[in-house]
Amino acid sequence: MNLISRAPNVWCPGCGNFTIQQALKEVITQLAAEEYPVENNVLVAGIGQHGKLFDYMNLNGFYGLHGRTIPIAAGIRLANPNLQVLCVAGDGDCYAEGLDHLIFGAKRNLNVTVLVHNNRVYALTTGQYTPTSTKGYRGRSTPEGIEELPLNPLELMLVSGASFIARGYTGRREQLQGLIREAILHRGFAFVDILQVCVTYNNLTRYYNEHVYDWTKEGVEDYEKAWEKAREWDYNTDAKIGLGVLYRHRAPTFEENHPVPEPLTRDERRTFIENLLDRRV
Amino acid sequence: MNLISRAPNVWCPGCGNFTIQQALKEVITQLAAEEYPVENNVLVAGIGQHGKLFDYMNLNGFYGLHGRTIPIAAGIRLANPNLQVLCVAGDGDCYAEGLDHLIFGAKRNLNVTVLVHNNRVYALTTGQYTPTSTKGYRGRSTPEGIEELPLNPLELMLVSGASFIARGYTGRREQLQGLIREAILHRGFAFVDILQVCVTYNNLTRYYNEHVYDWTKEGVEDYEKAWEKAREWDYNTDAKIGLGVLYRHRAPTFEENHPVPEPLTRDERRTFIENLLDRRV
Amino acid sequence: MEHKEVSVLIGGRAGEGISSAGQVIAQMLGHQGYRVHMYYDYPSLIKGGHNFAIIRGADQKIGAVRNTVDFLLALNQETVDLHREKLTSEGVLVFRSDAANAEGVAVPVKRLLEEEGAPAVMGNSAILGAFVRAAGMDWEVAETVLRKAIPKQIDTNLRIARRAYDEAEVKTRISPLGAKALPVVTGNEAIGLGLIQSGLGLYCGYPMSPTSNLLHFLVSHGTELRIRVIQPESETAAILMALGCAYAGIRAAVGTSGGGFCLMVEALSLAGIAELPVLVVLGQRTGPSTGLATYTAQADLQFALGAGQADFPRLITAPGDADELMAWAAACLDLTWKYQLPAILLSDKTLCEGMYSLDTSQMRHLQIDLELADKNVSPYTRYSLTESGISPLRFPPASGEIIRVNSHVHDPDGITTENEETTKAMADKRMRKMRGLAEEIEAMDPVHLGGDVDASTALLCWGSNKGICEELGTKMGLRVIQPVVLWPFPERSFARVCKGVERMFTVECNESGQLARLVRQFGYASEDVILKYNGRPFFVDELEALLGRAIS
Amino acid sequence: MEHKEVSVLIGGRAGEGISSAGQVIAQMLGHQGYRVHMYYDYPSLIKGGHNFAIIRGADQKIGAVRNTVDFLLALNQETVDLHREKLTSEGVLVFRSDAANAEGVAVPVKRLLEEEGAPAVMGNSAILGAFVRAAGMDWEVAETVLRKAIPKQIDTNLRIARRAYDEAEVKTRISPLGAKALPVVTGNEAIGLGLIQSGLGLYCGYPMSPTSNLLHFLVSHGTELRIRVIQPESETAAILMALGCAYAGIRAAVGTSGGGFCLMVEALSLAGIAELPVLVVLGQRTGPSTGLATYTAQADLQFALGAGQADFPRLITAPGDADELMAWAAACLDLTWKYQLPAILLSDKTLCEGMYSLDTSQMRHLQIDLELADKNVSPYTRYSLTESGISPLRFPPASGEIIRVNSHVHDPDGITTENEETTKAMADKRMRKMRGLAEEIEAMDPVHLGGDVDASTALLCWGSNKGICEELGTKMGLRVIQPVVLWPFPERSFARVCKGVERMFTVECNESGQLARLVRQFGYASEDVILKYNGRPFFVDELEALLGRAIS
Ligand SMILES: Cc1ncc(C[n+]2csc(CCOP(=O)(O)OP(=O)(O)O)c2C)c(N)n1
Ligand SMILES: Cc1ncc(C[n+]2csc(CCOP(=O)(O)OP(=O)(O)O)c2C)c(N)n1
Ligand code: SF4
Ligand code: SF4
Ligand SMILES: [Mg+2]
Ligand SMILES: [Mg+2]
Repeated sequence: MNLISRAPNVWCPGCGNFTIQQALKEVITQLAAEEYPVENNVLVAGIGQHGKLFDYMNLNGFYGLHGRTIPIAAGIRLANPNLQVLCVAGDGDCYAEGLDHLIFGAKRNLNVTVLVHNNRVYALTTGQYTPTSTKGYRGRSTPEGIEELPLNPLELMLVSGASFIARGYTGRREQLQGLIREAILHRGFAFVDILQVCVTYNNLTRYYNEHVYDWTKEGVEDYEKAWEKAREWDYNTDAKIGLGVLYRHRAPTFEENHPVPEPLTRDERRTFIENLLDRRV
Repeated sequence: MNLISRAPNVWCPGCGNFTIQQALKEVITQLAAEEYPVENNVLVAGIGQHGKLFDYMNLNGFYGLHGRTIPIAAGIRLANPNLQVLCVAGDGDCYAEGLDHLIFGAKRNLNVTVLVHNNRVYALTTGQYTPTSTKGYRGRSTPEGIEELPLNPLELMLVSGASFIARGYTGRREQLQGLIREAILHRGFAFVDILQVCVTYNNLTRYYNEHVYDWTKEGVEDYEKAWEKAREWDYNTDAKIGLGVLYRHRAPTFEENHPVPEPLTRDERRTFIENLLDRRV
Repeated sequence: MEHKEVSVLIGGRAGEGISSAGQVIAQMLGHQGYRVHMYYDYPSLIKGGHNFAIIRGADQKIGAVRNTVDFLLALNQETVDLHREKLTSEGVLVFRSDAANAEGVAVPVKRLLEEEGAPAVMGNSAILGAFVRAAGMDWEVAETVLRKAIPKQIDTNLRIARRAYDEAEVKTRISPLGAKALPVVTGNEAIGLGLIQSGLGLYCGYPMSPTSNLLHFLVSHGTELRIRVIQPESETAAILMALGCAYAGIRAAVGTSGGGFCLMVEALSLAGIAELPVLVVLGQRTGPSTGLATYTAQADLQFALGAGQADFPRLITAPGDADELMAWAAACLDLTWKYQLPAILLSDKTLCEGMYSLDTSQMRHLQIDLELADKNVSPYTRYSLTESGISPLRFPPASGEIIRVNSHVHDPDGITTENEETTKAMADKRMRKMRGLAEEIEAMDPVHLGGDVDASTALLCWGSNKGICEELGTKMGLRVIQPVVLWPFPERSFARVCKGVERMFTVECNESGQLARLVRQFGYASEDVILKYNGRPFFVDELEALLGRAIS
Repeated sequence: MEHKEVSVLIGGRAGEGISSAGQVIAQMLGHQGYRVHMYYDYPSLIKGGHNFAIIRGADQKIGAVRNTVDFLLALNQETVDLHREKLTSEGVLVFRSDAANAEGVAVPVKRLLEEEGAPAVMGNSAILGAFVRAAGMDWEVAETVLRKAIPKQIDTNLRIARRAYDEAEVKTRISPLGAKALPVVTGNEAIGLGLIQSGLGLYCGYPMSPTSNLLHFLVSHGTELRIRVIQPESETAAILMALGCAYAGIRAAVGTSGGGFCLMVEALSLAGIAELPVLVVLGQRTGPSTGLATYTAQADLQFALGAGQADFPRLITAPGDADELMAWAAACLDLTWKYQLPAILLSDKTLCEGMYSLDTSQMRHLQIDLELADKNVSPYTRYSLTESGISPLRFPPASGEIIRVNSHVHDPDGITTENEETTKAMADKRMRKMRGLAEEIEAMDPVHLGGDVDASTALLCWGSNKGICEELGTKMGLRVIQPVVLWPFPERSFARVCKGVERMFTVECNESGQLARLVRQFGYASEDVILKYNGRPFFVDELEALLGRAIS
């Protein structure tokens, strides 16, 4: 099956989202050849430029609300843990409006993959600052530059209990592809912050190209080391920007804690009700 | 003025909230004698047992919504930065429903004091688990014990940019009083996680008494050290529980970034409008 | 004295188990063949304060209590002081003699506990034992009911009850009515039973009065029922989990009150356009905002009618007693699945936390045909434009198919479009579903007709006021009209039951006459509104007096 | 050719500045004395796709465009292909000759830019210059308007426009109408101006079409205006910040669309019981849910009417053009403060992002008496039970006073209570405010009467359909009734303007006739509903045809 849908693609030429789409397509194709049938994937999208991936991919999907991919994903997984759920979220989407859910997804170790198209701007609404915009970013809601420091999503995820944390960059497609693959294969909450270039509102290509380097995979299970690596770059001050897997750890997942039982039959339910009512006479 | 109001107090006998009330009363009395008039205080309360403090204190106050103390506080501070705003929040209130706001309060370094009555249970709604309940906690919504690990609010606040972080305990009133005082005097987001004993649903008095010890004030401006200290106890596994100031740091506040200007007069506003419209003919 | 009806008030401090004791009394009356209602009044606090329950039994179905009682069971002095005047002249006062001073049946609870070496929590067993004797009921009633109602250490409890029973004297005689004994349940339980009956797979709830106990009820039986019950980080998360779950094919419901419902309305509109089934149990309480957390109101009807941006089909029901709650909770869940839309079941604190006799034999089993279409239709189109507006439902994974749901305007495949024709076509499709639902509803007897069915003066009511209106309608010769389905408004059924009505009084627990506003939209002017909005339900005598005055 | 009206369509890809170019054209027509409306049509994307604006000028106030145009300005081939058929037989096509093939006024944009060494973004100046010449307008019009409209590098832009002007030929002549030139603003700007006029201190907005530009407008002048403009983490935070701000004495407003409004309703109910003023600008768009982000609808009226749990006083207005938006935004802010309640100003994408001539001289200055009571009243009681229901307003800090606001039922001091009498008394107090507000509203001319005011057939409309109904009412001899205030529903004013109406057509952009439902509640049956719900506003010719058919 062609993984790219018939929907006309309206991302700006040069947008980093194309890279993410391409990488995702490759991974799903690979995995389909291995053991994960394409129809087992469900893409849960937020609202924003990132969310358009929903239309562009030939995958099952739930195009939900701005900021709310995680609880929708949780519901899908509770219903059917055989479904491979990919949350496609934006930085405005899941670091602002929906941050609460993101943290609880991590805390519960929900077994889903979260790909954050972190372009550090509300792109679809024409360029306002987001929680990861650099201090001083001038957008349409902050013409004189935002005064706040950005959040560091990796740190946040680390302390929230995410069991797989990585950072990718749309300027490094192959690596990104590998990270997405690992994220999907990880059992537990797999979070990938993707530095996604928005050529229109926040083109950081040069900056990223000059600053990125690759993390080694050594000691990715070491929380303290992960913390140090996460803090190298605070999304604001000039520093080396590590790419790769930051942290990985195996822990019981939400779904393992809430397994899907064989449902009662209609008759069994009726018996339950009768018994309960008997105790009330 | 009597700081304790005429409202009948209906906390359970022995509830840790009494200690918090007492400590707060002392601090406000002290500060009133120094330079902070009582009428400059505004208490912003969430919904829960903690929120009842609103009724019990003779202070200006805004009894808001479950989980929403922080944005209300932000609005008050934007209107009048001479008001000393105290957020009285619960753990269900601001670590679940309102976690997003808490993180953004810290990120913005909003100059308010946040006292979290962290009894690690939804008390007013009769004892369900909260984000800081220990794994295995059996409440009315988790009769077989909750399977999730708790969040560590100190870590969360640290990575979110809170500029003052402390932990108190209702079993240590004097120290708590000192912490509240420091928090109020701090310029910036001052967060105090208060281990508040709920005698009815989650009486951890013995556990706390056996595990607490005092942090020294040395190096409280050191982020890395703070992080280590914050991680000593994860709100779940047996460990020493440090009390005191974890971290302090001076940074520009939200209000400093958004100072209250002298408003335009009616005539100046009219002139502005005329000029703008002139450019549209 | 032969009792065709009997009322018992039990009061004490919060934390003293008034609600459980009330339930035991309700079951005792049920056991004796009474039809029962319990009203439970408590402030929003955990210990101290004053709680009381009024349990009323009658020889006919009832849904309200009186302001006068035949028995007053006082666990403390405050109860005696606050409620003594409610006691009828022949009434019996049973009280803890170590906590109150009064005349009547004195129960030395402390001593009895000490004699049995029992803990303080068992004190109520003594009061209950004394009550049974004072009410002239057989010991068998106490033993049977206590055995069923008390899960732990039943033997000690029974010994204490027996001691108190033996020491007390018979004051009157509540003899068995001869009618079949019916089980007694809270409204929350009735809703839960309906959901269970209808195959619920997931329930998500963030605690909030008055539906927290629905969460507790379902989770306490969750393992046995093989239902997952989740308490997420917020109401927003709760309903979105339910929608995700529905997308993947499992029936889900959520429960909350007005404040939490506010946080769900964005998802409601999502359910509307994405055509996802979900049932929201909305337990009303006194507002606005936090209001009175533990008191009642019927003031969220207008909110429910309009909640969520834009027009989309929805089902709103307001059952009026336990039978209806159970039947309609089940039916609503079925209907949300059949029509792929959100439903709101309006309840309130009176219903949720009150107790009612449940008569499953009398209960209407609403038949809903769930055969939607060939489930294995292939190639599959999630939003195919059918004549009924209902598209066949399939769930992922479906080999070779792509199943997309979308909050944007979408084409039949679920892909986003901004095309104007498709925008209109999809809106029309959703409206066709609404019309189909409206038709099906009309056939489900959606407007209850009761009281004196031929009277030309009618009481129009909804939800928890059903019982009281029915009772007074019968007594005062008034027709009673209670729409159980409020949206789509069952116009034909409503018109049918209104035939011959010359004057209509609306009885509601809100300050603006929300149902009156709704029916006015359909051409029924009801200017005579009898409203109560102080957090308490109508009491029988009170409403009778109000009606008497209004009608004359 | 003498033009009493003229229509211009300009189209191209997103990111090519169609909206700004449209604004320039609108200002040019305004400059010539036309009354102007611009409709701006764009999909939800940043670059590519197809955007177009239709600018219509007429000798009378208008609020809608036609489906035919006199000028077609095409920045690319797609525009020519999509819109050529809209061009009247005498119409003029102006096009980028390096991007499209067509007959008409060819503008070699690339060459002109190269000749001036100017960047691509200045291409529109060439088209505009050519248009001015083709329309037979003086160069002065281009120069004056461009100087005002283009903030940067005006000289290069003017040189490019001039070159194109010089190379183009005159095709027709849009001569000055002789009427006073009026400024042209978007609806968002008109709202912003009203807020500014009324002393706004804080605006909070989370970006969302169609009100994002209100946020951008206010912040772009924030420093100069000494208004704080904040983009918080969510809509929930936005409105709560506004409420905190109001508590401390500063006027605040928020803006959003339906999806964001969903996240504000809990706070709306809070504002209701806590009696805090706040103005919510609700810009409607096509729903349900995410719907069509950049297209219009009028489908949130029922939502606004019921939003938030329980009954509480609220003000809902729906201005219908820029004059009304500005006047009523100012009045609403005043009224929220006077009556201490939340207000919702309903706008929609058509109004928010469309452009209108603004006539401040004609604008009604709504006089609102803000002297509430002695502001220094002491001892101070936040919720004192006054006859009007309005309690004096003081703000912290107030020496010796305690100022408490509370989301629970509270006593006059703002302390929580569960007392039944107080619960009722406070509800009654709030209802008295509502009645006072309703009275004041009746005196504010809240229902616009227009068209043929004596006709017995009426068009009932609201919001953005005002202009088109007014135009067609005048033309077709129909009375036009447009309630600007929708809640409290101005019953007396409505009855007055309805006198003599025998048949009433309701014109709305939603699928259920939401205004028709509302007026039915007040006894006005309007079964003739003309509805459009494909995301686009009515076009003049389209509605004229629909009305013609419906009436005959
Ligand atoms: C509740 C709600 N608020 C606001 C919006 C409007 N909105 C749509 S997209 C968007 C910004 C998205 O930014 P981000 O998540 O960073 O995605 P990007 O476009 O950058 O990929 C917003 C605010 C919405 N759809 N829903
Ligand atoms: C939106 C909303 N959801 C739920 C509630 C119900 N509620 C009231 S208090 C409370 C629990 C409070 O727990 P916590 O914040 O820990 O406070 P505590 O009672 O433990 O002090 C809840 C869920 C509410 N008032 N509003
Ligand atoms: S605006 Fe930015 S994020 Fe959106 S499509 Fe264009 S480049 Fe990509
Ligand atoms: S329930 Fe717990 S938190 Fe609430 S008053 Fe009692 S002891 Fe305190
Ligand atoms: Mg973004
Ligand atoms: Mg708590």
